[in-house]
Amino acid sequence: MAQPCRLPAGGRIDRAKPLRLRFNGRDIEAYAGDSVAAALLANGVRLVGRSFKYHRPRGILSHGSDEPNALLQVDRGPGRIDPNNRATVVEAADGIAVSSQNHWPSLEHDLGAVNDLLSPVLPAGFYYKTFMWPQSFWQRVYEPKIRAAAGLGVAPHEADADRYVHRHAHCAVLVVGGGPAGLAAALAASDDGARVILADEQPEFGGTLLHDLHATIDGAPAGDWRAQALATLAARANVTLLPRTTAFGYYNHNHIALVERVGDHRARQDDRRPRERLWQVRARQVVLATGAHERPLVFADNDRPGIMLAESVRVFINRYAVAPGRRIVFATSGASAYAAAADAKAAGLDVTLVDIRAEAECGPGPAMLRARGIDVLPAHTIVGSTGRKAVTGLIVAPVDANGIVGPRRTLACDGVGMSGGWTPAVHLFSQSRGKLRYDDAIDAFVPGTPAQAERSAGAARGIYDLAACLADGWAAGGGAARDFAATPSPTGFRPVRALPTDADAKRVKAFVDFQNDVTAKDIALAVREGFESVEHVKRYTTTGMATDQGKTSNMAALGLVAEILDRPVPQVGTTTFRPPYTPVTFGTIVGSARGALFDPIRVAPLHDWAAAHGARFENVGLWRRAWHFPRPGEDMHAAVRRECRAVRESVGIFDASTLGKIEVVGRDAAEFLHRIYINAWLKLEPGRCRYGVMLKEDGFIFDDGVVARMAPDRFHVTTTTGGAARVLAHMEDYLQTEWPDLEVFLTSVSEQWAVIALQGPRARDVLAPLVEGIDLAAASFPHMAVRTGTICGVPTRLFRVSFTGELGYEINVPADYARAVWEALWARGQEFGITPYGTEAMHVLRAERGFIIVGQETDGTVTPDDVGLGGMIARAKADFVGKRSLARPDMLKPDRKQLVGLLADAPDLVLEEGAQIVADPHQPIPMTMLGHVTSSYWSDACGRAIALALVSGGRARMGQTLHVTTPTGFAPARVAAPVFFDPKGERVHG
Amino acid sequence: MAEQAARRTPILAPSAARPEAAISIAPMVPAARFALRLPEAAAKAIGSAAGFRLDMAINRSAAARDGRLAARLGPDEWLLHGPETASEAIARDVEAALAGRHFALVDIGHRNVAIAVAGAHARAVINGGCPLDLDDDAFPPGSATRTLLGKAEIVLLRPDEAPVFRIECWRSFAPYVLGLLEEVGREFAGA
Amino acid sequence: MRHFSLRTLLTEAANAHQGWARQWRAPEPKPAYDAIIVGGGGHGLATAYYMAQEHGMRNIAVLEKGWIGGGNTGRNTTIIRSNYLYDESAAIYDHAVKLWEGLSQALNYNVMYSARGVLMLAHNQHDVQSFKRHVYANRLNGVDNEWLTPEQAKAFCPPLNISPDIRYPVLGGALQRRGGVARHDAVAWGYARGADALGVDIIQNCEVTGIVRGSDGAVTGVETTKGPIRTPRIGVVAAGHTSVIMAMAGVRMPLESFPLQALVSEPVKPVFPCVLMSNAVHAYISQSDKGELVIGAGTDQYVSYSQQGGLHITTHTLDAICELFPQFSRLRLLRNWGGIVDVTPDRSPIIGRTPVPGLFVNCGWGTGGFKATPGSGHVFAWTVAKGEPHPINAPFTLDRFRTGRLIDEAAAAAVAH
Amino acid sequence: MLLVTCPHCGARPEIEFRYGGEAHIARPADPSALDDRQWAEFLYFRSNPKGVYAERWNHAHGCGRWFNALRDTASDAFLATYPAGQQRPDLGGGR
Repeated sequence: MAQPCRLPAGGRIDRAKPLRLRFNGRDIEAYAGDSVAAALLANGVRLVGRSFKYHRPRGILSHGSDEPNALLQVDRGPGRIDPNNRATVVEAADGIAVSSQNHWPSLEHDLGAVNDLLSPVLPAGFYYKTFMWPQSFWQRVYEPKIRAAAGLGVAPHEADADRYVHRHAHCAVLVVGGGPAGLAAALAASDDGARVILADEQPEFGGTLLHDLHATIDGAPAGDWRAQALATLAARANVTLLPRTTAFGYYNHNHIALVERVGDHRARQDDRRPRERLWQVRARQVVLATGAHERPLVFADNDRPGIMLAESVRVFINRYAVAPGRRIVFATSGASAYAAAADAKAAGLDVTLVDIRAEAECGPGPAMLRARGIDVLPAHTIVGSTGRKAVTGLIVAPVDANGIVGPRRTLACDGVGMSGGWTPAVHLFSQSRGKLRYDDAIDAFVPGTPAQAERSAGAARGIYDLAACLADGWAAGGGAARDFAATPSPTGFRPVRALPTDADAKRVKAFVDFQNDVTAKDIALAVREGFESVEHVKRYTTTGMATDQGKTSNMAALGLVAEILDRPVPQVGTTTFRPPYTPVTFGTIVGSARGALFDPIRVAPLHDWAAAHGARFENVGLWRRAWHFPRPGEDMHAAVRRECRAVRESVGIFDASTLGKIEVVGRDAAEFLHRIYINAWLKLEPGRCRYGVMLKEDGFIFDDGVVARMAPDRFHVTTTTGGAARVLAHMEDYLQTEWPDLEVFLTSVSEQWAVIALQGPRARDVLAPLVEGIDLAAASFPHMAVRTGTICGVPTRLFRVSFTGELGYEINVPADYARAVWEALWARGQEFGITPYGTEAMHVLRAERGFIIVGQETDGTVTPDDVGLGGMIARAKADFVGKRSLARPDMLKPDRKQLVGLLADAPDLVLEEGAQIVADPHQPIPMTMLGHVTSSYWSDACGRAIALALVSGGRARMGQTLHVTTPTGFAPARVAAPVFFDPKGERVHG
Repeated sequence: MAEQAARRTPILAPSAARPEAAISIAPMVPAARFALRLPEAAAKAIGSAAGFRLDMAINRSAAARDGRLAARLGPDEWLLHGPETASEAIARDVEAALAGRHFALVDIGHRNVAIAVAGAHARAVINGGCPLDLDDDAFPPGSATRTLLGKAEIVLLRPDEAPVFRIECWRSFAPYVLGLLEEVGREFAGA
Repeated sequence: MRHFSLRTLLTEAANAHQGWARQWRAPEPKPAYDAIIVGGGGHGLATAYYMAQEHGMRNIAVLEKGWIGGGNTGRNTTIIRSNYLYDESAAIYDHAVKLWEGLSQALNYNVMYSARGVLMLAHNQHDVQSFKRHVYANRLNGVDNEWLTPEQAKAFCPPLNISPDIRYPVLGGALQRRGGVARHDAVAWGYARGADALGVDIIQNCEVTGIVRGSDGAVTGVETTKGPIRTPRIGVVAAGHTSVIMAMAGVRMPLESFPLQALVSEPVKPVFPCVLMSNAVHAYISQSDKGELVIGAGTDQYVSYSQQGGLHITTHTLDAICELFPQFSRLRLLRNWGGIVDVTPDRSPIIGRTPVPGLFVNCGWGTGGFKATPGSGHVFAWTVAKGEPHPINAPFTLDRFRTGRLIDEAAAAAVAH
Repeated sequence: MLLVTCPHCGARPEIEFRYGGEAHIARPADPSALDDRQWAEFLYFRSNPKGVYAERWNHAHGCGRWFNALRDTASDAFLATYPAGQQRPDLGGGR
């Protein structure tokens, strides 16, 4: 029979919408509105998983996000399989397949269960005490076994097929939790039109009102009140209702992160819809109405499938119309389980209730139940359970006021609902850095002084009565004080630790942390060994470290430690709660930042042309730059040789657009640059360019580039590609905070101007026909000059500069015109064999001339003198950024690493960039290293390989033979001047 | 060859915004744009220059004649905006109006790219990457500010009452900005 | 001290584990000690252990304001490696790795040192050059490190995506096979148990509130929340809070304290065999023995002692992780926490004397202190015991910021961890 | 993520800002007059307190202006923000 444990009536499920899922290959019928846990229980499935360490059979403990046991793999199709889903949270959807985890060969027959038998030698922290011999075995033998046994589910192997998005939002009041307190808070807060967001992790708002069938509020059934409240909120334009949305992180300054589950509950994924949405809410005020978690009881074998929390039994019956058993024993130390027992009886189940408290402590509960024909056993303890893969009985015994345990009896049952009282869900409050306060009366930590604009309300701060919850929520939402009339809730419980037992407590397994298999005796062992701080106990035993993050176990562990040490609970401390409140997929956090949207891919205006002409690209920061342009059949080496040859012999064309550019404008522009760069700027004539080097205040090279003076009060500064943003920031910082008196404004024009480098002996020939308003003759437009005019009819800032050592121009044009200008140059250059070249050829060409690249020859520890640019420093300048640091003792040492050329004895050996250099390759390790190769290429122009290197005292080593590491050993190389081609630099004047 | 001005190749192909759609994300046609820098006190003293109002509050914009607009992005910084064809005139007029003062007028017409985001879900889509409060109370018509969209810096404007937001970003970030908006907007497209 | 072994474990199993003693005592502070270590983290406890074990100083105490190992020792991503560029760094970190290799046996406490290899990915030409520079420097310093092609990297770390079509393709990697991870809490506990057995007083919940100096300026003791304690020597090993402690002695430090975040996923079956670092995209990942993916995030940009950072830092890191491993996108973030790291201008530690006689400091490990724990404790013990630096920590002076003789690994390689 | 109040733009999310370390460490007018120790103090040594800290922020992705803030580094709460160049406000009650 389908759904044998489905109750014939009731519940919030939609019986008109049947659906079907699969569990471990078996069909499970369910209804819309079911959780997977409810669907499994409806079909009589009790055993749903194996525990982490002992592989004990486990069932469903709870009905919500605090579930530690029922973790399942969920399969929604290719790319949509993931492990460790709580069955109590996953909504049943047509066609999904769920399966149990952490067992082999099967859930029913798990060989890992041998660990349960071995448990006497596997107490808390056993691994710290053994597996140390022989030394190599830890990593080779023991650790792999432990790793294989640990872990829960299996990580996906395919890329995630789903989409995720982010949303930033702001509101006056964010209410977390849509139970009675949260609804009341949202109503009050939104009354005057203020923006309110109400979020609840459940598919439906209402919290306990969804399963409290008998309560009334203001004279009406609670369910009606709930519906009315929701209708009111939904009708208000200023209210955003977010069901299926968990607030998981409470960060600084009321920044709250929430995850909205948008897609998973739908049977079929709509490709447009994301699976999950991360909300980042900045709220003026936060109301935490997050409710409370029920505590399990700690007794021997309290983990058998079928033993669950009392309120969860009630939820399964009332909300899902599922009978978690036909004969249910409720075991409790408090009042709330009486309501659950009454509802179970009303659903037609056979019910017994066992209360640890004496009859006199129990209030009206026993009489109420007995009136319904329910057997109530007060003053009884639980000493164990029977069954294996499902509970078959609860072993109880009378216990007197002194804790003396009487004779045992076994209450046959197929379901147990236990309740050890309640723990307010203070996780978010704790994350907000609010100080927790221990409330003796309810044996729990409750919110104390808030650290941010926050109020907790209702059960989240230990207010368990319905009317009080509503009033508290209303007040937290800013409402004027008012009373709510509601059915009194059964509240109050006796705090219990491990239940009194007649068994040897040292030998039984009474679980505290179900998922991590931490028992009361593990806690005791940790304390015995000196782990007295609760954080130590947590780390030593792993209690509270499971995927439920201790929601059901923290208070029990804390209580046990306090009991053993005979200290008040607050002296033992509470654990700090960290985000997230419940586990959140990486995908949600990442949102859209995947693939092309992971990091912006910046492309220059000529990218598409380069791509169309066969360029291979390299990443340089966020930029994608043309690396080289191989022709069919060419490898990179051949392509680069050809590109270099073209520049040296005729003309090459290069996209230099990614260079940073800053327009420096104002009366004091020259003075400003004078202070920023190491060299002199005051006397640079308009129309002239100069190469500049700038330092950080620590004296190390920060950036370099050519600067052109366009007008007395206007400079066009260029920076390295990678330095564009940080140089501007550096300049702005000094301008605003150190020299605010200077009349200078800075504007980034990096992307305003595309830069086409036209380099080679025929560059002028290609350029001339396209330019108007500029006399290109060498005499009137010399090297290191700048002119403005037009090219192809559009404005240009034409630089005569060269990073190749050839006659060259850098043609700046407004970016959108670059493609047209480039194509015109390309067409014009055909007769000269114009050749596009990429960054690799650019590197070779400049290295032949010994020009440095900041970031390649320098690394943040290099001074101008180190790279031979000490002569650039304007001696007359009293100060510039970094000058003082150059006078520090270490900067003046003769053994500093200096830039030199390096020529391998084998002329065709291209040394490896990064290779280290030694004087004596036969010295013992550790060797004295003299420096490293910074740049190394095959140079066609030189007919051999060339390299630049930083070598200790290098300039005094000219002609010496040093030894450079290679993948197989060392290669001898001679120290040479760091200029290999056209040493006098004459070709640029062509 | 030189007599004919080269064609313009924008990085995004412009398209028409459809404010009536649930969501419309449309790259805009090229425009004239200048970064104007001027000391705060000077702006207060002169009030406006070449028809551009300059003394509005920071992070506010003001429309001027002939489709021009000035947005104040900081105490001494404005984004001046106008039709592409007005570029030279704007430069000339502003230079003339501010002659003798300490100021910087820099052409950024090709640096920036604009994308219009319109429709009922425009705010939701922009808030898919932008952390600012775009509610009418917090970001009323006439607002303009530099901020972030995902991993890109943008200038976000809402020039007037129309529910149309304009996002300006640097040229090379435009494909990313458009891509992010379209990705977030997929949920609402055709809705 | 009772010897830990399988045999004692079995013996105790028969005894329902009732016979285990405290792993360290909980003494009240004595009025005076020969030396005091301020800070009961891994480095401080290791310092005390080696002072007692190698330098015979038994009348010493470790003062911890909270619980031992509760600072950065218990908050890091447990990565261990020594493939640093500069001779000074390679020496100290490799000194540590050599101690790690026999630490479980030396302490008779399984710290689960697992040399599963640390693979650092190169994503651009600059990375390639930089990593080769490291590989060669390490080789000449006797530190293992090897260059892997993308295919070799994939073979070593099968989940790796080496497609050339991703945003930042993998161009290769540097692998230190001796690198790995260890169980961070166990390091603190193992040193504490070892030090305690040698007579060291480990005093928890004892916050130092003042440093007392005599008329000659030298230290004479400390004020604590458990009363004053006299001592002629103080070793400050209070990562994150160094500036605060040193200010008590009137010493200003070249330090800034930042929140550093880390996170773990829910546990899954073994899926990630090594430690993988990608500086270019800022991702650091390994898998714990429990099955959690352990992921290091970056520091927040501002000084803070709050042990809490912003979500955007986590986001940035997970962006990178999911870009490298898109199959992990459906895994769930289980815990996200922060520590406080004190960072020097050159990202290298300061270990040695201070301007105050009798006051020694070991700080500034930034984001990479855990890996150095045994080596750091070992050389600092020497420094405090002998009053002068061990040759290995001699370069890590405070004075280097005056002379400019920085040891700037970060500048050399943009490597922070 | 902090909420930082820019003196020009109001409260904005931290990601729009760039942090600039300790405030009120003015660059010496004549660095060459400093000895190596004094220069190192200027370059590298910071108070780094647990408590109220005067620090620099730049509204990099906003108005671009640098300004100073007083923030409690133990709680991360901002106590004041003020334009660069202004004196540290006296909040009373000592530091």
